[in-house]
Amino acid sequence: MNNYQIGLTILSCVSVITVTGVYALTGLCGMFSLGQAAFMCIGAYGTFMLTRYAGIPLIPAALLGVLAGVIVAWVVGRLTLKLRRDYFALMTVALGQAIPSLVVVFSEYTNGALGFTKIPKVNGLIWITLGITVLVVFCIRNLKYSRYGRMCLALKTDELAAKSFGINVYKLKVKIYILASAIACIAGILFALRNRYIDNTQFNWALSAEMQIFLFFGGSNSLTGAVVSAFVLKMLPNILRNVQLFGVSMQEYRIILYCILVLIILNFRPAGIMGEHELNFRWVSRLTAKIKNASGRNGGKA
Amino acid sequence: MTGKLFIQLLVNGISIGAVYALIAVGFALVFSVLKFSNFSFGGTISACAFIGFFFQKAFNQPPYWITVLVSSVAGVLIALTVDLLGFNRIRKKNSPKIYYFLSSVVFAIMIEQILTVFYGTQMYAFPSIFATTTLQIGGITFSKLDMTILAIAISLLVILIIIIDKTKLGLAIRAVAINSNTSRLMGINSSVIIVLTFAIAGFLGGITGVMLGQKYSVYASLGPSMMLKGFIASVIGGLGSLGGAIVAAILLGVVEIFATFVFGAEIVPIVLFGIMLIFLLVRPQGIAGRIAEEKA
Amino acid sequence: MALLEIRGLNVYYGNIRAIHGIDLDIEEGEITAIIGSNGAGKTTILKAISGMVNRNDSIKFDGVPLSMKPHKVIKKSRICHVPEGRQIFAGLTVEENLLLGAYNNNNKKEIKQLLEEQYDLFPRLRERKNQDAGTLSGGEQQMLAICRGLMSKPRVLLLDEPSLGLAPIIVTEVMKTIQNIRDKGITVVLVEQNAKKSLSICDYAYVVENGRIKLSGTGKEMLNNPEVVEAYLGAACE
Amino acid sequence: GGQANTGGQTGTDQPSQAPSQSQGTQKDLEPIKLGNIQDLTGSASEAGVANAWGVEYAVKMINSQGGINGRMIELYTEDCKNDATEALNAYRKLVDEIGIHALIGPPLSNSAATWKELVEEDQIPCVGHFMDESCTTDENGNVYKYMFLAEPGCIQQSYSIAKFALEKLGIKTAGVLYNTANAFAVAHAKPFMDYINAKGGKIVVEETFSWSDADYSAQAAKVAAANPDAVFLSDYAAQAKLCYQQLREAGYKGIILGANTLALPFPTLVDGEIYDLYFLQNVDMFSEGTDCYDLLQAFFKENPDSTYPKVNACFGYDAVMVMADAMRRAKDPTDGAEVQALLEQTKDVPTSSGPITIDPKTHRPVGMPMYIATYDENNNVKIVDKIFVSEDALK
Amino acid sequence: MSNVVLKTEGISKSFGGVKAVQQFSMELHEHEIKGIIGPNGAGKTTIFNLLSHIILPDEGKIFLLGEDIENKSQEEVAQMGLSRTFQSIRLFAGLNVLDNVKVGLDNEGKYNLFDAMFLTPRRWKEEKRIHNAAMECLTMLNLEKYKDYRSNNLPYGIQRRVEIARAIVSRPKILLLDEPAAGLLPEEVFELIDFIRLIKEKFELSIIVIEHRMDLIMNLCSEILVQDFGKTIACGTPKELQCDPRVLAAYLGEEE
Ligand SMILES: Nc1ncnc2c1ncn2[C@@H]1O[C@H](COP(=O)(O)OP(=O)(O)OP(=O)(O)O)[C@@H](O)[C@H]1O
Ligand SMILES: Nc1ncnc2c1ncn2[C@@H]1O[C@H](COP(=O)(O)OP(=O)(O)OP(=O)(O)O)[C@@H](O)[C@H]1O
Ligand SMILES: [Mg+2]
Ligand SMILES: [Mg+2]
Repeated sequence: MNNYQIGLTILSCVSVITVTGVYALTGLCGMFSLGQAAFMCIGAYGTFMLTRYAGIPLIPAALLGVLAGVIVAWVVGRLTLKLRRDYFALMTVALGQAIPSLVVVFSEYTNGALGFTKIPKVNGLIWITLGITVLVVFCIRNLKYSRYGRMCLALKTDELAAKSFGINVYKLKVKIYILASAIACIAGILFALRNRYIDNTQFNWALSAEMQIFLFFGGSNSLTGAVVSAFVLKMLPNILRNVQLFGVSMQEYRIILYCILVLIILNFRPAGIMGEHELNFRWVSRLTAKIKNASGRNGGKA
Repeated sequence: MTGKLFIQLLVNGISIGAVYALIAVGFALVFSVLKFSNFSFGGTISACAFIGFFFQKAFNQPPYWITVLVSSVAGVLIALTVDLLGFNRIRKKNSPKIYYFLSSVVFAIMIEQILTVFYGTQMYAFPSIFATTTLQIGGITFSKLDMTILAIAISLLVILIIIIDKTKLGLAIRAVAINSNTSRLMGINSSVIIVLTFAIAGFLGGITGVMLGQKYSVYASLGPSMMLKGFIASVIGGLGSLGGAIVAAILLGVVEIFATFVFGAEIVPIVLFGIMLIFLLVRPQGIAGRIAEEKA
Repeated sequence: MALLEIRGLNVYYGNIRAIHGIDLDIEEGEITAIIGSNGAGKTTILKAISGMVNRNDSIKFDGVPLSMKPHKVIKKSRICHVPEGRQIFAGLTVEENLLLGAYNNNNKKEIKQLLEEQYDLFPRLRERKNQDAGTLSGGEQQMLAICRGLMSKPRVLLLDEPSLGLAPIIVTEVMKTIQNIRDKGITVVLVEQNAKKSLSICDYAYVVENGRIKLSGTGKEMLNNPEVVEAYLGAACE
Repeated sequence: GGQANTGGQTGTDQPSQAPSQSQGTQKDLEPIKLGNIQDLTGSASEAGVANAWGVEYAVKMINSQGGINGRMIELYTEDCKNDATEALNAYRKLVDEIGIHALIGPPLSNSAATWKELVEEDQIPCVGHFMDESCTTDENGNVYKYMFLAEPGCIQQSYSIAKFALEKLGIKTAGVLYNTANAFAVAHAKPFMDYINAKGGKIVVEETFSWSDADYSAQAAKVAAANPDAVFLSDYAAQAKLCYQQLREAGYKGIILGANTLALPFPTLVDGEIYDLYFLQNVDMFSEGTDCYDLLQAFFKENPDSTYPKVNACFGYDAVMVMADAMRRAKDPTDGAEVQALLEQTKDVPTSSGPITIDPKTHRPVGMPMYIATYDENNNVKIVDKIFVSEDALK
Repeated sequence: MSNVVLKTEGISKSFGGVKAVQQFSMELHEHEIKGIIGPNGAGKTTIFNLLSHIILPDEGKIFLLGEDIENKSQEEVAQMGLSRTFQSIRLFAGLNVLDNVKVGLDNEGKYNLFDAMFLTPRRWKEEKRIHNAAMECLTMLNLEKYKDYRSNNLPYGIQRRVEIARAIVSRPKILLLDEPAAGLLPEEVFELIDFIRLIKEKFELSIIVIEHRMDLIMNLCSEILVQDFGKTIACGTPKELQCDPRVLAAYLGEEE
């Protein structure tokens, strides 16, 4: 793999990481957030302002960056998660606007619109990213199959019933929101390390919306679906970069194509590509059996 | 701040609030019937601005009202297309509300992208409707265009409220908004009413598009950039309430203008965030909404 | 020939079959009762008639196949369905609710007259005509739902559990009203859990179980049927 | 060959620029791979497409004249969509997949800023029109070794209009209205204020907005209330249009100054009359006989849809000229380090904007003039002055 | 006399103008099964909602195991050992039967988010315990063959029983059953009666049950409260109430 492909892979992994967090929030708990990009922003700016101005080494700075995101998520979560779900979604939209505009307010340090650079170069970033991606996906998968996962799915379907089993719905929601936001912070840091340049416009609501689209494309009830679609859909535009179709370059139309793809999924398979399936051995074996079956039937007819 | 300046800012705030109101009402209308926030509305507005502009250009400046009419018919068509391609099947399948929302976000991105790809390389502006753009009354400057927009917005909103409150169609829309299934038992063709609601919103979008295109210039992100404000206003107003949305939109415009004046523009998103937070904590049902409590 | 002729009605909810090839006859000018336990499919039968669920083409009204679109059923065939759980429009006033009942009627004079008729039927509604219907008590809401149905000048009135949530005294009143409605020549299909009450006022009754007709007969016959007594009339005071 | 066909496609329907004679006469010499990253789509495509045309035109011309010391240039154009991440993807693709030897950059600083540190690691000399000084020197004044600017930087440009306003228009007080979220706007507004304050004028009001704002009437009211002699508008045309209009609507009657984004088609966007407006121009595009005039005629011929001259066509052309000059002087034009060293010694390279000389300490041109223009009653551009000012003027 | 586990003192609740519950007082003893009957809208479900603190009373006090629950949240009341089912089935549609039952135990699971994500030994141990307890409960209630089914695909009667299983798996002290026999066929009702008796013995429960099916109420309950228009109009043993004229008039209906 050359640097270009490595770079794209890192980018796709960053999207997988964020979407995994969004899966915990939306897929498991049913909370729709359009402000996760703001946490990427906090993570990235927090960390690299510390490395640049306070001279803190990268790893402690990254931890502090994530901590900053956690604090913001805690405050916002505590205030908004008692509200109805659509209001929570709205507040995340507003948060998604407010945080990037803070970057401009503190232009003196963040370099505002001119973009923030001097981000340290990390060797072997691809391995670190892959490692973190695997770790995050692993963790969220475990979360899904733990008591937390069950409680989240319970509160997603019926908050009132969940409460009657002693589940503190509000606290649980705050916890998951913080978790998802911390994951977004990590993704933001990796994103900055990859680009070595960040500016406020990169973290707007379109990015948050993209995460949700990835999630629902893959299937909001399937972590596998979310991970696969986040990776593939992020990669796709760059694969389509120079593809030609009927003599017309696809480069300009790639996002349009990609919207059409998502619309087709929404119309004809609203549960997402994967529905509720997760990739596990049982599923794989069932699938192979099905294929065998189908081919067997066809053979019989022929 | 002098008194004159204060009034001037108030006038400015109300003018921009009127624009937000047009958008917020489009939102609130669809929300009240379908219970989701239709983000594709922003795209519809941009597209209508472009259509109005090209119509104006192609037919060598026909009377202004014809342009507005054409653009609003286009708005209706776009809204219906979006409904057909984006929401119709979701409705038939009874999928969760979140899919409508998602579908509308995808449309928002797609329409903006289509406009950017095909028309993003140039800038377009409507020819002005007034020879002189401003008017002085008692030391206060009124922009003629703003006043026109305000007048159009108010009259449209009044017409809309009359339709909703006083006509049979309005009664049907309200009934479908409350319960579309029971409405069918009353002999109301709920699907037609839903499509009609989209059409009305599209109509508003068409008019808003031309107005915005006239005020600002015509560009792909015109609608989407204004849409978030309309969205905020419709929520603060109480999701689905038209009157509330209008009040909230005007308030939002005024607050925004004063906040910009006092604190500077960068702080405004943060101020708005704070205001919304406090507002929702104090009055979670919005200005005019009611809380639907869950019954065990 | 019966006014409504149902032959081999099937209804599916997704893959679940709720109604298994039912045959029913509803005679003009009679009260036909349908009783059965929870989930037996009573509501589904009414919904199938009014077009609220997808069904096979198995219903004839006055000898012609009945439309499957609810707004056409009410407009063309004047079959009005008063749904389970009242489902009045909370947020609209009492009068607006009633006006919605006459949605397909464009004759203003007639609407006015119909309104008066309803207010005469339940004077309590007249007192509250400008009140938000959502704030009415359960009994009042039920009255409103019935009146809203009558506003469409129906030939057939489908009533789904009209006594649900009503105090016994009001139940008696509602039952009397239903008889009055029948006496005006309107055909009534009455779905009730309160088997005893409905059997005692109906002309003919069907017992539905698991989506199939289990028994049928006149009201009197059913009341004396030991099977019915055991399963649906309960072991009350012996 | 074949690779050039896929790599060189830009997605717009311009013909492929694959060199026609690369195999024939100079069989032993590999072509020089020149990357070109421009905003072909996205909100800055207006400038980007013209820029890309200029680059392609220049490359075509050089190749038809026998290339660089006999070596053809193969052009690989990528789109950065006015998006930093896309810019970086495009950069990585050109460097890692195509293996370009040099890069022509876009006129937008945000995109170029993403690779200003990377070009040094990859040894890819980059010439472009990223006016923001932070693309060529860091905040301590150290140059980014491989980044070269081919037009006056923001500081010099803003100084020029400030100087013009103070000396020729005789203003005493000034205000600014700019987009804090736009690098271009910030990089113009700050030096303008510095110059005015340093040279005896006074900045009495500073108002800002950002992308998410669609209306500036509050800011306009504040500026009008302060009523300075002149107001400097700093942002792209769409926003500047609204600033201008709302300032006038707010009752401001003084002079309005602007960057080169206020050039055509600005007047066609504005509702109402335009008066007392002065703005920057890099070249005099309207006088026959200049190099840029001829270049723009070629542009019109190839782009019959264009209704007004786009200075960006000249920019693209100039950048290639500067790059080609250094390559011609190099023993191996594909050696990034050598070309970089020679770019630092660029002196009086003829371009459509006049001769360019690059200061090795800043990697920005020195001694280039800026033009001040205004609109007459018919909204035709009229060049009113030519200003020479150095970016060190305040030091 | 055994201990009082649940006691209310004059609780009332109105919704707007509707006085759903008025001055409701009652005592529930250990191992007792108490019945509440009354016409629709009499406020029975509202009483359950008040007891489980889904809604708060306008006045009056509720004592759970001797403790005033005025300042407790719904979750805390549940954690104190009060469990309930709902009138309309509220199983978690996204989960299978086993997971639905596990949710009943999950809140007390003794491992944290970190353990959950990193699969620590503690998580394995606790999950195993939860799994065993849930399976034990399902087996006891003869439901183990349904454990992998999606809850919304099951027959109605089974769903009812799963709901009860979920409610008792955490070994509550008190169980509130809201119309558990609704929608069951007459034979199923008799199965349910045995089932409730069984769980009462096995889990040492005190139970309050709301029901319209007289056979169930009369067979199970030691004492019955009759509600009408929010008020308790009668109270007594099944025998006493069967011929009480007030009850006949308001609820059971006059015999013709
Ligand atoms: N929307 C639906 N989706 C799936 N199944 C349904 C739906 N509505 C009803 N059913 C099922 O169809 C069957 C018949 O339901 P229906 O509502 O007709 O019964 P009913 O006799 O009216 O009962 P009740 O006395 O409770 O009103 C039941 O098993 C029910 O679970
Ligand atoms: N959250 C609420 N908001 C408004 N009114 C309510 C609410 N909950 C209950 N009510 C009203 O309180 C009264 C009592 O309701 P409740 O559900 O307790 O009746 P019930 O005795 O359980 O009847 P059923 O036998 O039908 O279940 C009803 O009139 C009902 O409409
Ligand atoms: Mg029913
Ligand atoms: Mg109840």
